[in-house]
Amino acid sequence: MRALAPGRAARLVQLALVALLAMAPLLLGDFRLFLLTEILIFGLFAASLDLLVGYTGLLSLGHAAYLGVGSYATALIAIHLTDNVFAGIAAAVLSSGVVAAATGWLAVRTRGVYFLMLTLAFAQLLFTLAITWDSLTHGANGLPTPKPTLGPGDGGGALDGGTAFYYYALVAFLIGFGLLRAIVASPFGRTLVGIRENEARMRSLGYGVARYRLAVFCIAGAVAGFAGSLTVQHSNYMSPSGISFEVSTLALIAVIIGGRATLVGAVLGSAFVFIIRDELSSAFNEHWRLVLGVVFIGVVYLLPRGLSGLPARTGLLSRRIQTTAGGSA
Amino acid sequence: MIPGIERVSPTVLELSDVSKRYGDLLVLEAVSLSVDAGARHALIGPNGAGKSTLFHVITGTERVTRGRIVFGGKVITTLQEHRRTQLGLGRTFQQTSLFDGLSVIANVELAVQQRSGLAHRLFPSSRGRTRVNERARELLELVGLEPREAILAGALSHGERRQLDVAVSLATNPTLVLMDEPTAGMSRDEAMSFLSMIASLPASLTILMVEHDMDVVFELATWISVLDAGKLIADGTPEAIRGSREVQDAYLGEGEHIAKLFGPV
Amino acid sequence: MDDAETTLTRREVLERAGVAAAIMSVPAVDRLTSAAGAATRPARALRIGQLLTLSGPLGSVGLDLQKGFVTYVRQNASRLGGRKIQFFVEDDAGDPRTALQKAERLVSEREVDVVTGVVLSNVAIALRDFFHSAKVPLIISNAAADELTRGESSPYIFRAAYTNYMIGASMGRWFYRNIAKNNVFTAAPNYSAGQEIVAGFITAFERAGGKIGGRVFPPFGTVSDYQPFLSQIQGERPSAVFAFFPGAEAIRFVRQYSEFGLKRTIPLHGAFITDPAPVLNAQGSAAQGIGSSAVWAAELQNQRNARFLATYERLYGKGEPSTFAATGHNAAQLLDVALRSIKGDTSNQARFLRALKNVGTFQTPSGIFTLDPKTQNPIRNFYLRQARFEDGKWQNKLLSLLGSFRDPGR
Amino acid sequence: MTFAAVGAALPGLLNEHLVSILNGLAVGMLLFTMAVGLSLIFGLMDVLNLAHGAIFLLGGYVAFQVIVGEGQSWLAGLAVAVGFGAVAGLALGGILRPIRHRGHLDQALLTLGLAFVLSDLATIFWGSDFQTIPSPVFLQRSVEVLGQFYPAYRLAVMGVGFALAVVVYLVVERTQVGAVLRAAVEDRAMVSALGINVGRVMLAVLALGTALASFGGVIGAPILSLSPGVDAEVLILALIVIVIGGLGSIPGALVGAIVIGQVQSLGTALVPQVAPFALFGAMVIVLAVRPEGIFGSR
Amino acid sequence: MSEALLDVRDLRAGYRRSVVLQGVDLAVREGEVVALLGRNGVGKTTLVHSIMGLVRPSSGSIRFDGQELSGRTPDQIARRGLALVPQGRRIFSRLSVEENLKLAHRSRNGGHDLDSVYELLPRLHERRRHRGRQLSGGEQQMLAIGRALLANARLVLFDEPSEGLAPKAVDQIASVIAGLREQKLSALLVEQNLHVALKLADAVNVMTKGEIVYRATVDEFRSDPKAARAFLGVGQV
Repeated sequence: MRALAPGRAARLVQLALVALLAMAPLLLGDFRLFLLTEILIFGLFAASLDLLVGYTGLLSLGHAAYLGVGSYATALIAIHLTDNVFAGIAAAVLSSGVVAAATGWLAVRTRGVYFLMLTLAFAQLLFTLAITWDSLTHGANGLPTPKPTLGPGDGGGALDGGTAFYYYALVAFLIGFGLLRAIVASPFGRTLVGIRENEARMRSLGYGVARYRLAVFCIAGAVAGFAGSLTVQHSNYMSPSGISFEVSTLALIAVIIGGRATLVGAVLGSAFVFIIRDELSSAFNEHWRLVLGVVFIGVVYLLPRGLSGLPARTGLLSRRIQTTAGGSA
Repeated sequence: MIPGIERVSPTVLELSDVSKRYGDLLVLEAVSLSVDAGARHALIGPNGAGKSTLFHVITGTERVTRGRIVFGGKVITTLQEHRRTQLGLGRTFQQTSLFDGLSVIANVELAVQQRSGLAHRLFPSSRGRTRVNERARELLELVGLEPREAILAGALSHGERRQLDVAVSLATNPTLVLMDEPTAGMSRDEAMSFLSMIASLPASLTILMVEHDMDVVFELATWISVLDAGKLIADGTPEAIRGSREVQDAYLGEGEHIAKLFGPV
Repeated sequence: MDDAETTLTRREVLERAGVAAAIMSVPAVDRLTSAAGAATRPARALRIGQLLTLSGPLGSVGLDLQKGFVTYVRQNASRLGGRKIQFFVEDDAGDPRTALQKAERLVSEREVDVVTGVVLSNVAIALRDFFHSAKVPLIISNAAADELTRGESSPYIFRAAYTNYMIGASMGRWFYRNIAKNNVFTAAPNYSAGQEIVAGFITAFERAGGKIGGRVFPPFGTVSDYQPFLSQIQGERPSAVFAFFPGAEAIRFVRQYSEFGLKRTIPLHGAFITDPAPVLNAQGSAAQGIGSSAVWAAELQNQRNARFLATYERLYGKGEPSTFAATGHNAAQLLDVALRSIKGDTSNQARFLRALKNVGTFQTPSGIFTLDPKTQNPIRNFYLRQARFEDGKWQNKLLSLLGSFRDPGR
Repeated sequence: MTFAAVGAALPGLLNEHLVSILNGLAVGMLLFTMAVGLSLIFGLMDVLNLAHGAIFLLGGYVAFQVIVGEGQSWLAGLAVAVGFGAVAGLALGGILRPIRHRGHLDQALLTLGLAFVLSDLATIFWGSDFQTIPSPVFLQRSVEVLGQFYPAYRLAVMGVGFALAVVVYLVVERTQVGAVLRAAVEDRAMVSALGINVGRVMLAVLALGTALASFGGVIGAPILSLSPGVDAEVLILALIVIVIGGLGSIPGALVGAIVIGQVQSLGTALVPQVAPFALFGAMVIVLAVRPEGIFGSR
Repeated sequence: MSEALLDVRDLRAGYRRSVVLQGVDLAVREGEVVALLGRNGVGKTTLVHSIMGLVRPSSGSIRFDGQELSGRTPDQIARRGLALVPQGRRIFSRLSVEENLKLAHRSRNGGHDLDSVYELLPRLHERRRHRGRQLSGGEQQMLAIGRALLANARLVLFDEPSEGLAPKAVDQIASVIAGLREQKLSALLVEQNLHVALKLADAVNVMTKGEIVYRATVDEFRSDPKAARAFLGVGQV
């Protein structure tokens, strides 16, 4: 029961994509590379949200909370203990996982709009906490953090410069994304889809649904925390705006535009959102939101499967889609 | 119980004195019933007799108000639904309840992996996966859906959905399968082929079904229990039920004398 | 240069017409001059990044800073330090992480020589390490966080405006002498700018001999209604209140201060609470008589101010510039004076930085301006202005000079 | 009820914090105008209208244009804004129609996109500066309440809010139109089998709900000031109100609004440090204890 | 006789994948009560819902008084003169009895009004201020019938009116319908209670597996040995 048994062609496409990503520093200028790094990190975050929204059918409007917890954990570790990247990541994954467990315990018991509101509430609570807890978070001014290092002690193997960090982020992204891929392809991932499709039947098959929901909520939270850690390591700064409603919304929009329950769609969607924001913000001033909103509405209307469903729609690549649909389904 | 008929097989499911009350409404009244291992046990009765409720208290969707339910030697009266499933109590649904967005085989695999303890595994061995896949194929073969394994469940015909529903239920390795009106909404041909599929299931499997179609009931059942207005009014072999006056009254209303009700089929 | 033109032309699409026209005309002039002097191959244009908050509630602040900057440039034949210039404008939307992205774009893609702007303190703090390690000079024209002049100072960061400390301190002595000596309350949102401005005020007020009665710090950004805090203040019966609130919060606080009747009995004055014009207009009669400090006033009688006002009007039409336009103007002038001292040659960056640091004293529309080489932060005049209804509109009218102020540094 | 309980438990509180309590009611009533429409729309159509905040903001801007821009009377501004809100609701109905058959989450997503677009359109027309509608002249004063001054305008908002609550309650609970509405919330198909065009009922409710949001934007403008961001702020508050009160319930919206009003006002007065958390804390607690909200039924 | 009031021809309908009605023909003439019998799940309710417009038929025709109903919305169909007494009553539980009735009211000269319905069903008058959910099952059924009467329809569709009621309540409901029959009400009566159906109807249709397999007058039905077997779905007819 290989969950995704893509044909050899699809595997080649994947390899080509990874190769392309690996060569990116040779092809792109500093700023584009910077942007690509941001997209990969945000894409990982959005993909973790897709685990909830797409695979399990839980629409969260507060996923930035876990990104934020991870970011703050990394920032605080870097400032007070060590700027080693692994320590930062460990702290981020652990703390965001724990916070997700605590909040998820309540959230997974609710459905639909109530779930949406509870996740929003938790995110706003953490946002308020970040602003108010001045002694820890430096309030709205935020925390500048030292540059991360790869080596054991402080200052050893600093990840200085865009290219070095890009490779670091790419590896981290591939690990995180690969993990998510493995999860959705695993029996556990199948279980999640089962819960989304038919919760009652899952129960009658002997599944304790609440446990699985909580588990996926924690995993999604921990991966978001991982992305949060990378975010801070990239920008060397964290402030409450990183937990804001807009961050959660943009991730959700990325997932929907890219296509639910595809993971790759979440990354594509993130790229789309970033490009609209960064290219159009120069052209249209603040009105990139208008453009994004219109595109988003169009996708919800016309492309329920998002941009990654587009090839199937237009008939292109329809053979490939069929094989994956048959294999994954 | 009809005298003269001996029950020899061990009892799989036993309900003692089960009552269910919704507010003022007593839906089940002191129902005692046992289901023997390997039986094809049918539960019949006019509309509103309480068959569905009885079903629900057995599966655990509803709790009994009073009484005791023993399954496989264990008291399951207050057990949660999924725990009962884990003990070997399977069911099919009146409205077929499947995972429409998944392929036929994936539907069965979901059920198989639960039983094989793989469900919460993030990184299962490939052997484990293969086992799950093989078992799922076996089950599809059993219900005759093997050629359709790659189709999305949502694209199946109504009859095929019922077949798949049975395969999914069997995947939980039940000792007893409850079937809620399995042939409802089927055309006659579909019903008949469904019937032969059920007949071909291993004899060790016990089946308890609610069914309205008397053809189906008399074709398949080895034992029949009749429920009326929340009470068990008859319990016996098909032959015994055919002759029961109470059953006739329950169905037609007292005093309706119409030809012979159950002729030889 | 084409690049600059397209950047700015695209901006024009949704820009308020006046600014767009003005910015566009800059490269137009450049084109003329470069065509004429093609033979002599002059040094390439100075690339100036402007990192501003142009959208969201503080969008008008960024816009005003930019207008002021452009006004100075236009007064000087579209040149700074004799160099042609090219603008690259980026909107940070008031978000530090967005700002970091835009800064990266300006530095690595646009390869700017210097960046000016920055509206918000948290944006400035987020940018500090970036500019420090990118080694590109940043001239802050508004963001006032104290720490960038103190513990977190950087040789690459200069300020053309002020620190929070200075804003608060400017009102201390005046308050003691003219409003109240004892039992004065402070009110400001509970975030660092609020705390720093209040701290500056208290330092100066107590140094003058005054006594503080109490402090009220409503949470920042989450309060739309000050009634509970106003009731608390009312209950304590202070002799006067010093307040600082930014933007929308200033509107709400000042209006509610009046609506809940406090204004009848407890005088209210402060820093930046009736600025800029949209805020004052929204406050309306609730702001009547409130005094607040500012680094510039339209009525200042000096030649440079007259030119500033005239050019500004020519570019953007009727309507008084805001104090932000004045600090934007200051930033441009600071850059110009420094560039002139090295004849516009920025090829040696160490020299460029030294020039900025030692730019010294010069006359501006806001009066005499000195860059303190120790802190890279100005020593400058603050003025007292009062909100009044005159000539059919609400205005902040100049009352007096509060004095010259500087930040103590670390 | 909350009111009485607080008063009985802490006799001194009422006097000391009367203004805060009063103010909580005014804030609550403003929220109610917003929340009741949101709740009605959800109850009848299963649509969580995330564009409700944007309509609130646009309603305020429209009235601003009429009153401040064109120099017309307050009443004219209010009327135009309410009309605008109603038209926006009808348009929303048309936009939602093609995806009625999809789940309510897809519809919520669509309204989220609309919210993005609408609030951005607002900044194109009215900029990002604060715009304020001055309160009507005869309300531009303060009234003395137990020795403290209180703005007359807020008293008026409170009064209008209460009146609105009473009117909405009476219309829904006591009239034929209201009966249709309640029936449709319960069993849409059966209502249509009785010969009533349910589609039209739903459109009417959408128009009413968004007209109320727009109305809220107008009467809220003198208190809150209009600027980008106010839409999200108010939307989140209204969502909390209806989640606490129970989705689809009018008394729930009223009680939820009063609770949130008091949390914001009295809560801030009593425990200023905790107040910022109290809002979401209250919601989390209600959902933990009674997941369907105080007046909700599932 | 003249053309039937309701004339269903070769009607096919279903939900998503399952075709529930596989070509149903059925007619109800003016002033006639036609019973539709059949066990659970054969498609009786689907047929009623198709006639009422609650389910969209996939093919076939439903003519009412000469006009095609198929494809129209329930409210349009109701306004043409059909009323439904649905399975499970579907009373609006939060509305009072009187509100339930008023909601359904369409006035017609010489038709029912609130008073006449209260007179016919005095129990409803007693409980007119009670909410729907406070009524007993029998009272709810009366209310459902009252609703249909106030619609002043030309044809009433009764979907299992005796289902889930206590025997006494079944008798009451049956006598109410019997009374209406005296007044020349045209109706399609779906029933599982054979006793009730035979008492109230002029003609009987038996449905199995989405088709009508037996049709006769009540008298014929009583004397036909195949009838009961058809009813119970035992053996092919």
